[in-house]
Amino acid sequence: MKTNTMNAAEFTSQGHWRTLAACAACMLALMGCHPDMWNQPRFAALQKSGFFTDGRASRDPVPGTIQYDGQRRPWKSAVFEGISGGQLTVPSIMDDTFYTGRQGEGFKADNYFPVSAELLARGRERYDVTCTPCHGFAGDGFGVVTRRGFPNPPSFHIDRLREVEDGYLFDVMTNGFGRMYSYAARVTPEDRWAIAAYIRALQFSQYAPLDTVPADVKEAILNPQPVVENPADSSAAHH
Amino acid sequence: MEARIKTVPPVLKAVAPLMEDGHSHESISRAVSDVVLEMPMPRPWYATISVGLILLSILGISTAILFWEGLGLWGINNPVGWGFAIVNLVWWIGIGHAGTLISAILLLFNQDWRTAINRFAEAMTLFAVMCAGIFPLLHVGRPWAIFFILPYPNTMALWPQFRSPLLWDVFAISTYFTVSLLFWYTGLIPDLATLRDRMPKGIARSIYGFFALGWRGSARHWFRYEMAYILLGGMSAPLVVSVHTIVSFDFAVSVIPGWHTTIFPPYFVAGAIYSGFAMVLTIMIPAREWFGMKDFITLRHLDNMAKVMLATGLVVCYGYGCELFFAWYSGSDYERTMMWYRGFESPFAWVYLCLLLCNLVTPQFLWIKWMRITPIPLFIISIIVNIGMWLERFVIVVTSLRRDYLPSSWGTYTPTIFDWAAYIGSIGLFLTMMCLFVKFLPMISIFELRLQHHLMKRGEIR
Amino acid sequence: MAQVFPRSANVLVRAGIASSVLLVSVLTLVAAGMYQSPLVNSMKIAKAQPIPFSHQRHVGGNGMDCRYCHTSVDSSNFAGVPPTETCMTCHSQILTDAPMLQPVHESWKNGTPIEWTRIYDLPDFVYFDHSVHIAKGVGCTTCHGAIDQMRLTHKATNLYMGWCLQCHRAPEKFLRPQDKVFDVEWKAPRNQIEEGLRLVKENNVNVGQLTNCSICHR
Amino acid sequence: MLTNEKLLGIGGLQRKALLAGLIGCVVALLGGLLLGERGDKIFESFLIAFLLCFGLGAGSMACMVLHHLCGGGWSFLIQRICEAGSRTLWFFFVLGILILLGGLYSGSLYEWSDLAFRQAHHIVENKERFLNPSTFTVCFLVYFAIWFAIATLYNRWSKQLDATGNHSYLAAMKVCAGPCLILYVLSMTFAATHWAMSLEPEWFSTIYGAWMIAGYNLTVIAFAILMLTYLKDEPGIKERIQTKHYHHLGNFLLGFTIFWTYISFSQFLIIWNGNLPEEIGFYIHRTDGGLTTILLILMIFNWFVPMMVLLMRRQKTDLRKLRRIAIYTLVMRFFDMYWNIAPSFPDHHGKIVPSTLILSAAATIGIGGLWFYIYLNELKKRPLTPQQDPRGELMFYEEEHSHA
Amino acid sequence: MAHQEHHTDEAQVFGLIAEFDEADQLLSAASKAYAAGYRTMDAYSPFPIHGLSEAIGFNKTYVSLFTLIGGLSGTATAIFMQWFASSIHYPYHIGGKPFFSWPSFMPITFELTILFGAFSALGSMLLLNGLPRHHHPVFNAKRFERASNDGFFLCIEQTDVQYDKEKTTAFLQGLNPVEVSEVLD
Repeated sequence: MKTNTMNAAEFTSQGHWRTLAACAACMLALMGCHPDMWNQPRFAALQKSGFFTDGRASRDPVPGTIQYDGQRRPWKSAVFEGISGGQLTVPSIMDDTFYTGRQGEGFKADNYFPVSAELLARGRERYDVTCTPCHGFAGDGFGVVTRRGFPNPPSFHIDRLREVEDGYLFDVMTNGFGRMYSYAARVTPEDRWAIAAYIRALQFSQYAPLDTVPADVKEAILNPQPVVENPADSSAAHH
Repeated sequence: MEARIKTVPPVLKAVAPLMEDGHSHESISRAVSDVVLEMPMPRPWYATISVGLILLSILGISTAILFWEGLGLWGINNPVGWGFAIVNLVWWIGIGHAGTLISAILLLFNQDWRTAINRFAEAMTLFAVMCAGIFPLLHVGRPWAIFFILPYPNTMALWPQFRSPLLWDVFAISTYFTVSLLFWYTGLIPDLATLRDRMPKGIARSIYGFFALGWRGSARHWFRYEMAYILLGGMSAPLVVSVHTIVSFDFAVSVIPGWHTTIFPPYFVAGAIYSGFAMVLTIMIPAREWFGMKDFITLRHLDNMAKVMLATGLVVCYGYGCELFFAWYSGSDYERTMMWYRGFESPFAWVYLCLLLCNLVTPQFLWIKWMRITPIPLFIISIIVNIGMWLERFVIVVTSLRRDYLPSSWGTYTPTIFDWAAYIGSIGLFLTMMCLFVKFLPMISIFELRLQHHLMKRGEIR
Repeated sequence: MAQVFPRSANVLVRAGIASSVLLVSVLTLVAAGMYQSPLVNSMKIAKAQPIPFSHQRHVGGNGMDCRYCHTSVDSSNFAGVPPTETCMTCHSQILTDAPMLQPVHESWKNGTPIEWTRIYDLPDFVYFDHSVHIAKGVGCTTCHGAIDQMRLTHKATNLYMGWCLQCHRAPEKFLRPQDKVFDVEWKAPRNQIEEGLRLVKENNVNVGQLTNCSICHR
Repeated sequence: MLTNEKLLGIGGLQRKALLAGLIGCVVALLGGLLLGERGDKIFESFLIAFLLCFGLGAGSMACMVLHHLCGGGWSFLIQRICEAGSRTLWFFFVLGILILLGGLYSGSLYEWSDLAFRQAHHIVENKERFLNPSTFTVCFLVYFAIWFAIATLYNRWSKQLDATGNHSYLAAMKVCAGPCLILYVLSMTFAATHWAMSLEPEWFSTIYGAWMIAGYNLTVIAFAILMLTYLKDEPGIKERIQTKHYHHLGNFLLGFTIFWTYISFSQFLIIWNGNLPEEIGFYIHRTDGGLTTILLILMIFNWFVPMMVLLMRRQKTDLRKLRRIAIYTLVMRFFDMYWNIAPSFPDHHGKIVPSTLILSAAATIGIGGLWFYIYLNELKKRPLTPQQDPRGELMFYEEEHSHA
Repeated sequence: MAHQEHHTDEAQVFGLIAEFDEADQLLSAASKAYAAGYRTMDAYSPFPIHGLSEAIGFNKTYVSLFTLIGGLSGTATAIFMQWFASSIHYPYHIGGKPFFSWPSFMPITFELTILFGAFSALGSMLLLNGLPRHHHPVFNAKRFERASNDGFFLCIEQTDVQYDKEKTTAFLQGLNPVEVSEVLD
């Protein structure tokens, strides 16, 4: 399987000729080169190593290592506190539902977290960062990459997806679906749950009963005004 | 000219005149400048410079290895992080105090006997300060980055720490070197003119002539020259005191028992003058023999220098006494324990006892007049004092550091071959520079000797 | 006595003194200028990469968020360079035949890492954490410049300590509201100082501490 | 010998000194009795005055010995001025018994004189062998014995030189000068420790003795300048004195001012930087409250102003100006001594106690006045310059020609 | 030595120079020349002779003033530098000491005062003396190499208002010199 580190690109700290020239200039300027302090005998993240044949300092687990928590990466507790409203205890790493979206035989029907404004805000932020390139801001499947030739993903507003469980959405994010790659390595479980909640909100936005719309917005929807670019400009044009 | 001076009663009579009889301005100029112009260097000179060059190459080689490998080659480590480097720094800086002291303070106090020895002592000062300067440079471990300690607008938007005595040291030592150099050069200008005028045509004449700046001995020039010279002297006198005071602050401003002592400033200054005069005697006694300068550097000079050495030696002893007594009087267990270790229990106790022998006992011989005016014993005493002063710095640095407050930071110090190489090498640098100096520059201030001769003839000084 | 030096010596020596003074000052200025030049700090110099990755295309053109690829920027000291998997998320479908993307596909096939050339390389004695800067409201472009306009990425700042200290001494000049941190088009408002001071307070930025040595040199 | 005319003049001065002395003493005594419990205020203010004026006696003696060690023209003229000072040591001996021993045994001055105090303070207990009443008393007697011996020897030799013109006395004075100075410095160091430093029994500073000696040097050189300007028209001095001598003395005043500053500043800087709890108290006691003001006064007026003034040649060659600076220096010495001593008393830590300031000023006038009365008596007993010292002639001769 | 290399025909005369054997002779000659009304002249000696510059009417020097100014500017520089660096530009706490730790600033202040003062002293001396000046007409004078050895010279320059070749030569001859000769420029 491919993990985060396996595919990782690497930095190289090997100098370009300019670095050398710069170094020489430094010497001339009596600045002196002291690479021994600059580059200490330790590896920074993703640094190149001359020791291993594949050149990576970040190593995979030794073959045969039994995974203890799989993709169950530690969550950011602050985010968790925010989205759970401080009501839930932090899920144990053994909590399958939290990490897989499954409950019993099927998927968990509703969100793992109590739905709150914080949860939705978090979900919206993460959705905008991670999902919009393909799914678009409205969740209609017209993200920016579809204009570059990526096949349109299905809209969230089709019936099939409106009826799936929250756990199913979580599962797709975790394991990928069709052309969609797994996002387990890029989005933390709690964020995935938050995104799932936000997708629900997106779906709801397309089918919301008129009663749930706030009064002023409702007014605007019912009596659409002709689009005026800038009232000041138009009035100026009249005079 | 009639003798103007009344007969001096024997009790007040100096041991020798300032200058032996039978000289004229011409003979003075000839005697001093011929060492540069004519005289083949005596055999001991070749011996000395050979030794100097050998030692200097030891310095060069050991320094190159040190740069390559790093400071781990030295014996320093926690808790004794200062070791030989600082011992040698303080020793050399101390030696470097005699020159400016002789030139400046004696100038201010109108001491006529400075004339014959000031040039020599100033040159010695410069070379000693050079030797001293090597050690902090090496001790920082990355000498190529030493400019970090200078205050200038840099890319780090950072300033050196002005509240640290180590930075004061940087300013003090560099100022001291610069001002000593200016003072020395100012004194040299008229003598360079003499050399220029006595030389045959050639490159050497042009070089001396260039540095003589076209000096022509005009009365107007002399007038401003004397003013500038006395002002430089007036500024150098407190400078010389401040420099070793600041060196003493390196220790005293810390809180280490054995270092944090208020007597350090005057005690260090006295020690510096003490060792400085010892070094002047060490090199002047042979030099006046080899280069025929006995007429100008008379027994009177030796006597006076020995007296200064005795006086400053006594001040140093007072410092030792104060350290001992007040360590006890403080009632502080740390102070007392440190002193106890220093004197008895540390593996370096013998060093402390040797230092007492060298600095406390030996100078007492200088109470005897015969000792002061006989070159050989005086030479031996001056060597012993030099050794003693080096041991003193060793004791201060090492015995105070090796027992920190907590037993967890106790350790010891063993100098390695590289420590010794740097130390011995710096002596090589010093000897080489001294030899080159006597070969290429007048070792006695010629114009001041002429003035002295003139005043002696007029009977104004004796 | 004959003259030791010709008449011209007077002028020559004085001119020599004047010009050496001049020379020293010019050299000082040149040295000072050199530190600001790319020759020394390699600022504004794009470096060759195995794939000519364009931030301009991805960020400026596609409007992608920084965090899509640099996933750990707000949670870790290291912003994270995307693994091949991230590239392949889209490029398994887009530009699959483009020769310039060949290394990506090869990497994906063989599992060999792509060797990017590092642009921002701090010395190892500097402790730097991306997440705390993000959390306190330091925007990406504050340090990385107009990344949305860079075809090949270059260093936008010299990374000298003095440059760091500009902000560490007066963070109010640079801080943004939380929702503008990843906004590549953000411009400081007119009342930036006022706004910045509010953010300093709100985000608990302890300004006095920011210039402690151990903040960055640990 | 002083001329009759001047003798009368001095007699007038003497009467004034006596009067001022008596008034000062009475004021200080009465004030102390009224203000202090157990009369401890008396001891405190008189201790300050004593330690200040003692510089005139001990310093004169040191200056006299120094002259024989290395003196030339400049010190020849103040030789008898200093000699007379050294003959007043008995006065300080009597005062010392009254003030130091009185204060010690009445328990009003030294905290450590109380056995319970010593036992309660570990550090003080550690040094009990030095800080206890009997050691103090014995040492007091030893110090004075040393000083009496030196003063007596030199005064006798000087008198005999006057009488006989035998240069062997000169030789003896020259030979003994070194050892005598060593003895003086050592005894003064211990005396300063006992008498002044132990007022804060837990504090110590190795430079303290040198600090005290530097202050005394300053006192005595200022005093000598004052006396010389006063006596400049007297026979013996009149024929010899030249501008050059004032210049020299001015330089020495400058030198000692700088030396005093150097010592004071070194001690301050080292302790201030070290900031150790067992030491820093000394300066906290002396900078808290209004005491920084006195520190500033000392810095500006006891160092900066005199240094700047004395750097100018004109100030050193103009008699009136030089005298003014000498008086000024002596006044500053009082502030220095007050600042050094007074804050050591437990109820004076970190504050100016006006009553003590006033009473110690009164006591200084008192002791100083009485001392001056005695001093002038001593000064009258001998010619103002040594009569048969060849240096006088040599100097006279030399000066005549250097201005030719 | 005294062979003139150039300007033999149209050579300009710099002045008349008289050589003396003794410092005292030079001193009295200089006084007499001044008394006789000569002003543009200079005396040359191998060591400083007291009263000589006063004798030729020169007794003011600004070297000490320059030194004072230099020294004070050193003081100001040091205090400003340390105050600015430690209290304004990069204040940081060390050992609980105040940012403006004046006691700790004294050593450097003192050193810079001396450093600047020393440079001003030497610099102003050279500047006021017009040095370096490697070529000077007086070096053309006969036997002038003795001026840095044992010769004492008095040179009355041609630009002096009273200069007159015959009269001035006669005047100088009257001062009992070793020799009087003309110095060419």
